[in-house]
Amino acid sequence: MGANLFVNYGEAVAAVLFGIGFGNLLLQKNLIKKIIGLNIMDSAVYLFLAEKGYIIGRTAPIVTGGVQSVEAYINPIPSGLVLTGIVVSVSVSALMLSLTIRLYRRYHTLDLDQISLMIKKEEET
Amino acid sequence: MDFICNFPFFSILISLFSGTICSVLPGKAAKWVNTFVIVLIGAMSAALLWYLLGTGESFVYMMGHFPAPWGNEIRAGVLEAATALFFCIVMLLSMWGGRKKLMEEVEPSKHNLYYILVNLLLSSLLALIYTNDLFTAYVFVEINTIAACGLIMIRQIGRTLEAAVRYMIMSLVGSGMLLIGICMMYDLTGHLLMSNIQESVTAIIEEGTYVIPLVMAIALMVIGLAIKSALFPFHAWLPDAYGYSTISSAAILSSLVSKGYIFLLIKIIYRVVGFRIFHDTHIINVLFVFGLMAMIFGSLSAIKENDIRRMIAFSSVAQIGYIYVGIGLGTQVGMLASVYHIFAHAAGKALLFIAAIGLTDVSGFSRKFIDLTGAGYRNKIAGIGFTVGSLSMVGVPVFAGFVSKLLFAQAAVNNVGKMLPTLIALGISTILNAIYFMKTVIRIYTPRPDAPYESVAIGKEKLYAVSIVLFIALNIMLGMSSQPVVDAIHAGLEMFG
Amino acid sequence: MSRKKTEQEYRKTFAFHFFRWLNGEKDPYLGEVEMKPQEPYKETEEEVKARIREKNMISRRLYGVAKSKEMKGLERFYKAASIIFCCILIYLLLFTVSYLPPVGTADRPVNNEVPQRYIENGLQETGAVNIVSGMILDYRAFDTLGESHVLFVATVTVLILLRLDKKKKNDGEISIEEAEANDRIYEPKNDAILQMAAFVLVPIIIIFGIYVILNGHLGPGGGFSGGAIIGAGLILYLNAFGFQKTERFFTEKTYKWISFGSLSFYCIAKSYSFFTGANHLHNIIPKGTPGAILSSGLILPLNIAVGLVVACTMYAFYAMFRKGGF
Amino acid sequence: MTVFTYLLMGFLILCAISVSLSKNLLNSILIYMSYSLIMSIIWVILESPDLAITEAAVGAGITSVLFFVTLKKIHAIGGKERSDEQEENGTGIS
Repeated sequence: MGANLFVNYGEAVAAVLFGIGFGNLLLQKNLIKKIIGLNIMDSAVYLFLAEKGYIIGRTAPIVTGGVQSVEAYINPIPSGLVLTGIVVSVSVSALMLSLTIRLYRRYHTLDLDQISLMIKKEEET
Repeated sequence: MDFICNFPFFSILISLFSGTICSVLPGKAAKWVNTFVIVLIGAMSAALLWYLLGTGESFVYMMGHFPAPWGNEIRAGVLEAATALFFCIVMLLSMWGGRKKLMEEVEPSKHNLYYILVNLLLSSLLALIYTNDLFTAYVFVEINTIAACGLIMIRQIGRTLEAAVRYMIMSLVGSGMLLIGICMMYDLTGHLLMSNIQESVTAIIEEGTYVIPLVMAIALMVIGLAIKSALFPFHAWLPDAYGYSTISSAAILSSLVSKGYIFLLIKIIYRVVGFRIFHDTHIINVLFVFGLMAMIFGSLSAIKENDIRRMIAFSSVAQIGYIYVGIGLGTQVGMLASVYHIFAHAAGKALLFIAAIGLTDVSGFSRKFIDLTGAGYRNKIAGIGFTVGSLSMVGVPVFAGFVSKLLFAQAAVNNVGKMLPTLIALGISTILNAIYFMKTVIRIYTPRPDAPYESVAIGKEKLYAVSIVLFIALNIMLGMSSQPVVDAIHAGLEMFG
Repeated sequence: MSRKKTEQEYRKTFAFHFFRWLNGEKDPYLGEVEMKPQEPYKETEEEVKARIREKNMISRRLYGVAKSKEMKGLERFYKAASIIFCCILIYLLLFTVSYLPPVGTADRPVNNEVPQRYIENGLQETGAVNIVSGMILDYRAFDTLGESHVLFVATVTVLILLRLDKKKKNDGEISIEEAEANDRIYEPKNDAILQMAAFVLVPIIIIFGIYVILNGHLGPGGGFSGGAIIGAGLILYLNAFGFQKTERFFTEKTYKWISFGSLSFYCIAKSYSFFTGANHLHNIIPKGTPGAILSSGLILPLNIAVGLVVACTMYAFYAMFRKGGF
Repeated sequence: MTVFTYLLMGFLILCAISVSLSKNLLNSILIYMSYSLIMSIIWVILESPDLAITEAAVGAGITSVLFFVTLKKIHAIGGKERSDEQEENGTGIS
């Protein structure tokens, strides 16, 4: 382990959250929980990204009082990237949820393995 | 700057905009818009390719008023233009070949939505090809993923819905890893533009301060893209998605979508990390091993399969394995073989899918091999198309697959350490390929005395026949006159470095 | 001299009504708000039987396979393997994080000349006081163009999945599929508390959303967040007053044309700016005085366009999920 | 301020774990909502007000609403599912 683990605690938390979301995605049987895990994973990445821009003692990048020096504001790039990312994540979760609704309407269950078993049975008969 | 330098930008924007336009048009008009846009972009890419071969230099194009490290950029070289042209051709032919099936399998009121998806998919592919910025690549990867999911589930039966869910879960894991890799890369280098990142990466390697996170960042990006392009252990969604979606979707997905990610991966290897540095990390060996496994296990699964379309889908797994083996060899020749195989596989696999649907249609819509007996006589053009595609996949001379296998063998010989496993796997995989494809070809040309199904005349489905003939021509052209293509790829890879 | 009111007169005063309402003696909405008792959703005996039979059959079909020993062993192996894999992933990421440059300091590679120019010249070059807005809509506008199309393509896929296309039916009869999709048929309508709350809140929410959109280049906010707020307001309105009211001003056609108009405006405006930028032509769009509401060139119109698209899209998502149509 | 940040980060992990362990879908979505809210406070601490507004409007607002509608669609809110089980056990119509 390197020296910066405790200085970078925000990023460490993001890494742990990423792992938890990933585990949810693999382990949960319920589709809704899988989607929540996906969302957790995404927001962990955004937290990871946003930590990059933060600089202690500087303020948000909105020009106030005509001050335009680098010393006054944090790095605006990560904020912009995360903004883009949030849009992506909300569209993806809407799509996943609508897929869930369609699957439930047809098979009345949320377990993906059960659904595939049912499909196989359906085709045999 | 010549006016022709605007063409990459025009092609991305036109396809994006046509997606928006299709949302207010009825299905028929959307169909014409789609065809027109693909042809237009293909023509522009061809002109650009001709121009670039003339000048022999790549160029960057500023997206906005701000120069390199501040604004977005796209970049065009010979390889980019050639890939764009090729993708346009394959997409157009796939759309033509699957049009009749599309009319049957998709609700009429949702046709224009299908064309929106295809247009946006094309624009995202073009953006992935031309981009010079990692974050832009991420955004368009997402568009590509969602549009591909739409293509899978446009035919709404249980199998495709399930496959769409599995596909989304897999790809989103991949995108998450890609994004976190991009974040780390940004953190270490402070740039998002590929050329600037490469300078910083070289500096980091020389200084030796951040080598561990750098390797991790590269690994995350590569694994993310490998997951998205269905490398061997991550292919669970693939057979159902390719096997049950409507046929144009299957052709486009297998030949273009996964290839878009691989193209981005190659671009990252050359333009972001640098070939030398990438070669020195051990990620390359991981890719190599998984590629070998994919070659063999994909073919084995295909042999076991009793369903023609799922068999072709499993064959895709094996072929993607070939491409990764080429990358994993870590030589310039291996990379060349991989890029050539992207083309060869795209042409061959799309042809196989399109031909397979013609065969199943004259066999009572059954995909089981037993019912396909004699299908080659009932739908002649589809039978010929399937045979050509199979021969190309097996690697018979004259067809595209032969050249790529030759290039792979050449590349393997150049690399002493990895020569033996590559050649062995290549041999085994070719034999397995031959077994399952030739089995099918023999089956469709075995006469059937009782003749329970009616045959179809070629003149009845003109568009379908045209698309198959053009696909066959494309395959033979790639195989016969491979030298110009190889030269162009070589020049393009030189421009990357 | 004070006069005592008779009870008759007192009954007409406001105070009487007020206290009566306060004590809850009379429902003030009685006879004034249209109240339709909800029709209870009744299943006939056959339907219930069919449903139970189907359910049992499904479970029987499943557990014949799922409970075999092999499957259980495989499942357990899968679980253990994925837990181990997650732990390894977390460990690797933490290991990497521990070597990354320290957070919060100014001398990391991220703080190079790129943010420097954004901060020092951003106000003059883009005209936006909010540097993040200026960055995403001017310096790195191509990403944002892609982002709005991500939302668009997601809407298209949701439409494919959930839109119910009206089939011609003779006698207004509801098919099973439609009933499944449109669950509002079996729900209480005209809930007075909800309607009152919505009556107060919806205008405030929408005005706040408009403020956030219009203020995008001057302060925190912008098209996406403002649009999402407006969308939330519309969803609240829909929930309180039902689809019949919203259909008066928002149908599928409205959605189609608004999103088409905004996205094509976005595309064309940005194409113009990309084209002029790349060919080193002069951009004729004025920047205005920084800090004024009408400033910063294309950023304000683009924010409005994005806001419209996002508001409509959010509403469309909700309507699709709820009813399978607008 | 640092202690506050530590606390919020701790909550974040707590929420993520309890989402995974909670049996009830409604509960896990409520917990996810609070996760989003905490996240938006963290954005404020990280000096990114744009993100805070967006996360509050989208993560805690729209996404949760979509989750709730989905739960309604799959009959996981209310007693419908339970009554089915009763019927199966023979208390209902047989």
